[in-house]
Amino acid sequence: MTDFTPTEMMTIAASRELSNDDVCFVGIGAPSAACNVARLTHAPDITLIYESGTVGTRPDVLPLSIGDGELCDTALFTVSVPEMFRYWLQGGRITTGFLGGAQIDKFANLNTTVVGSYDHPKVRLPGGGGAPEIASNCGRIFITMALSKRGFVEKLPFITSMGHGEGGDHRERLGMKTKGPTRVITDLCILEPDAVSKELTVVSIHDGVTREQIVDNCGWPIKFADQVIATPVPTEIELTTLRDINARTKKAHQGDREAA
Amino acid sequence: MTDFTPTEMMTIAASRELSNDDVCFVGIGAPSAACNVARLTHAPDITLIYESGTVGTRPDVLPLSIGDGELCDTALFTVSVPEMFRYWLQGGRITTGFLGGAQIDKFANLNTTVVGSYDHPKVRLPGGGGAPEIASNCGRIFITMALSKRGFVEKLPFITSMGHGEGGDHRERLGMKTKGPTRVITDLCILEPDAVSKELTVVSIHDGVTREQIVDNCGWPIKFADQVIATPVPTEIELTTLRDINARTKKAHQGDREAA
Amino acid sequence: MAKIVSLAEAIGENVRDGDTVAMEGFTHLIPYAAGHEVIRQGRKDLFLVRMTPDILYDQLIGVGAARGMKFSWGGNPGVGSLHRFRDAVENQWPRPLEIEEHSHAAMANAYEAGAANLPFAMLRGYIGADLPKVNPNIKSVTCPFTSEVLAAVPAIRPDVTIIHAQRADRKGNVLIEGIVGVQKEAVLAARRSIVTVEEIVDELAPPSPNSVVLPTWAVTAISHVPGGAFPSYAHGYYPRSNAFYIGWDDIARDRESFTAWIKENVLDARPEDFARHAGKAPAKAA
Amino acid sequence: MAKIVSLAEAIGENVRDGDTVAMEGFTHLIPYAAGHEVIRQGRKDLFLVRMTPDILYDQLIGVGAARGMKFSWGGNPGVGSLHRFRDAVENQWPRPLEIEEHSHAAMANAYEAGAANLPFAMLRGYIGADLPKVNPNIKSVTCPFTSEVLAAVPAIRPDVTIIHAQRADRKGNVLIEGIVGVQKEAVLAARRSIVTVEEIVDELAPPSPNSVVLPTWAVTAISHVPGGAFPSYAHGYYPRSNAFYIGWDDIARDRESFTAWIKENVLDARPEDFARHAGKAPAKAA
Repeated sequence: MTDFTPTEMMTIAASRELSNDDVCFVGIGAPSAACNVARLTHAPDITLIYESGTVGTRPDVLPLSIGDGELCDTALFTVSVPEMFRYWLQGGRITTGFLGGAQIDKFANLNTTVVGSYDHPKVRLPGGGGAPEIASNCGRIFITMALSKRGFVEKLPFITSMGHGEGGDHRERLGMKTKGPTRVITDLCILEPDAVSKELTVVSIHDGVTREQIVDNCGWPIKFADQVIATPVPTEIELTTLRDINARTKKAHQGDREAA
Repeated sequence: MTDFTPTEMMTIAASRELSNDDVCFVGIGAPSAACNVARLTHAPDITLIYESGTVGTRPDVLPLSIGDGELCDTALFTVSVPEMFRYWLQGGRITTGFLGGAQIDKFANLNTTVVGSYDHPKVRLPGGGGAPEIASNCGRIFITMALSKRGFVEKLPFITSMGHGEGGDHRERLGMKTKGPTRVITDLCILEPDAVSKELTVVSIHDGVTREQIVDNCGWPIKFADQVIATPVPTEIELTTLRDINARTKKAHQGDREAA
Repeated sequence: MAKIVSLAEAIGENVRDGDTVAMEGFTHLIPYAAGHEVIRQGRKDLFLVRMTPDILYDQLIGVGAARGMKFSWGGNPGVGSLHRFRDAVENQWPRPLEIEEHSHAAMANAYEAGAANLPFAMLRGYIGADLPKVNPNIKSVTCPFTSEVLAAVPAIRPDVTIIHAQRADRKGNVLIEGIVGVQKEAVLAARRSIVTVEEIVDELAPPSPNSVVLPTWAVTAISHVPGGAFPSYAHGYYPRSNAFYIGWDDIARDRESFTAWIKENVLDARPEDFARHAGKAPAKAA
Repeated sequence: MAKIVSLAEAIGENVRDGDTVAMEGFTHLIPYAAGHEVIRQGRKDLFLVRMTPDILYDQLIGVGAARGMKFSWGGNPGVGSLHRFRDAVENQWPRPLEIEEHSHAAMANAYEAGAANLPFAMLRGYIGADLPKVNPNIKSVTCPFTSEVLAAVPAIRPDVTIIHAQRADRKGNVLIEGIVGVQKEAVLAARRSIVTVEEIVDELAPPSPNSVVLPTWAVTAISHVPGGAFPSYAHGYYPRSNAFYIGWDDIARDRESFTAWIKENVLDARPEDFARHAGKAPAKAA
């Protein structure tokens, strides 16, 4: 298939990384779409967990919020939020966590807190939510974000959740035993941290995208791996599955806008 | 009624202390009988909690263990044991806790751990179970124990749970805000801590019991309050209720002694 | 024992100016009707606590009822910003808002510690994150056995917690089902608590012995407010109005449209108005 | 994913000489059949962990399988002493038993901390009690906000936890109902886990969305052993044999009668023998 949008490519590329053995801590938006496309295509037994407490959920429609009724209705079971963060996330039982953010730096640290100073912000963003502990307690982290100069910046005003910190063995030095961000999936390409420096490096370029486009859309001088591959284009089944669930979702989230 | 045993008197005297507003942490044996007699007579809305996690239970038959099926079957709800000890006991939600023990001293400290030295005990008792934290976290403590020289001793070999410690304001000095043991109900009399010294003092004597009997059955020189009353004898309804539940219990706990 | 009273009475007796108030509900069972009653009664200087201040706290902040807020994620889920919250933080309108910001894990543990009557909670958290630099209520504690250093935050102990639940029996025992969030902890951590419910029934009839129940002696007041969680939802009763959440973005973006909305839908409305949302499109029962 | 295997295989693969083993069940759902299989397979030098070591641990101690035990209440509930436990502590028969003794609250919190991957648990506990004088694993921690001193105990992290549950589905998801004790925490705190179940079903069908479930990926092995909790019980399946608990007092009081009982009922028996206790007098279903 060649008729697909960059966001569709991003979502499908993320879904391909997941397997039946994964226990995923899913976020809203692209991660939720990616995880459910994986579940509906090559990973039917994947375990999806939303931080609202729903474990092993199989939504027919993507949730708008992290706690839509659909998630509980289709879950194997639902626990309290303290239990979710204590036994399941901190307990080390999550293999893969998804994160995104307003801004990311070259070591995959994320900012979703403020633009400007914390005390007098130019833009007050929603904040970290589960991110600080998702980043440290999941086995590995996938990040999905559209590549842009505004989002991929040289220096973050605020580190909401740590990726590879200052690079190198920074995570190990802080006592973390998890891998941290292992992949950043964008709408133009896929990045992976360099084995030693941990700087994000382009390893795969999506169909129809040029190196110049990537360089122009990144806020730091982005590096390319020695071997860069072409991201396989979405298959028909991947694209159909994604579009179907998006269509069902759009339909479900519309309705009369009645106010209380 | 005059035809009753000392143990029946003890159980009924304990039951009278309880009201509809009490939330009781119940132990097995005499406390369980006392709490259920209260529930079946003057305190139908009393809340009974067993440390196995059953809340608001209304057993028809007294449990042999702290976690008999009867307790869960008749409970309003049942929580995990960590939740029971964290939210409900430590949370300060229990008004009255019941304790007993192999030995007690004059400040209502209890021993259920060892006779002899801890490392080379003459008799190894079952241990504290919930007692150390029941003693500190319940609003008040009732103790039921038969009066005897072996049980009421001058000095405990081991303090399993603290009552009034060394007496006086010892509890306050350790930061405790709960009352500790406010009554010790025996088969011969009822004791209360002196308002200042906290030494256990006889305040009520059961029908047909003499002061000499009490003195002879206590391991320390026991004191009597200035005003000592006669414990009212069991009423017919109290005694019938207790005997009925004991009869149902005995019948239920017998059965074929089949081994696995 | 919980008193079963009108919502006006429950809020009037239990929510006071200056109180630390937690209205909880993790997306599900958010006590909108009760929050609106707090606005109608004109409460002031509240210190609001909530993991996910969404539209309800946007409304309370927008009318100026709050002096501060403790939270871990302040957005309109799946939609974007809370414009009233941003206006308060960025422009101090209608008044400055003191914020104490945490992660979800820290907030959840802090409620849990409150319910357990502990002075603080510990977690493996905040590693490499900047929040501890700006929040003095994030400290550390050292394991006396392994010397590992863990994050520590104070227990949350609200003056009053307000939640919505599916049903209560006539004695005042409460059943909560589905996404139960931190509601049980928030109630047990608080000095006083108010629960609005979809139904009051003769028999609570929890489906499992291990269902999430709050006994009557752990709750202060209960009010029967069918539909009281709208535009959030009540598992087994009615679904979330995602359309309302999407629509809020436009209403709240502008101070005038927000103020007009509050007048029409809160100040000039009554708790009974929520009833039209109750059970009209039953969610799948589990 | 949990493997569904025979009990002999589950124990053979997951319980090793010298392991720290927790067999949990607070009166309810005690994994007797699994414990007997551990005895039959001749495991040695186990460090046993259990809040309420009752008859099952009396048996393991009496046959000499244990080098030590961590516990909080070691009696025959409602009956009296555990004679084999006492014989080991008082007379070192059949071998000395190292003990680490706690309160229930400390043990429950220590399992909880293990499940939460914390190195220790804290509690308002042990105030004025003598156990901290004889147990070096009871220390303290100071609140960084209030300076209150709390008791601290190490998290429990067993090599293997063994529990009994009502049922599993064919994927290996497990449902536990009724008095759920510390079983969920004990499984989540352990490196490996074994669950014996009354039934294996096509659909787990928990009665509530908030039922206590262990997902297949949190369990190592599952064995179908109907009646496997006897003389303890399985809520919804069969009642506790209080008569057996009362009768055990005579059996265990004497070394010879105990040894004869073990030979006949454990060494010469099989897991399938437990099936005769399954479901013959169904407990009231909730």
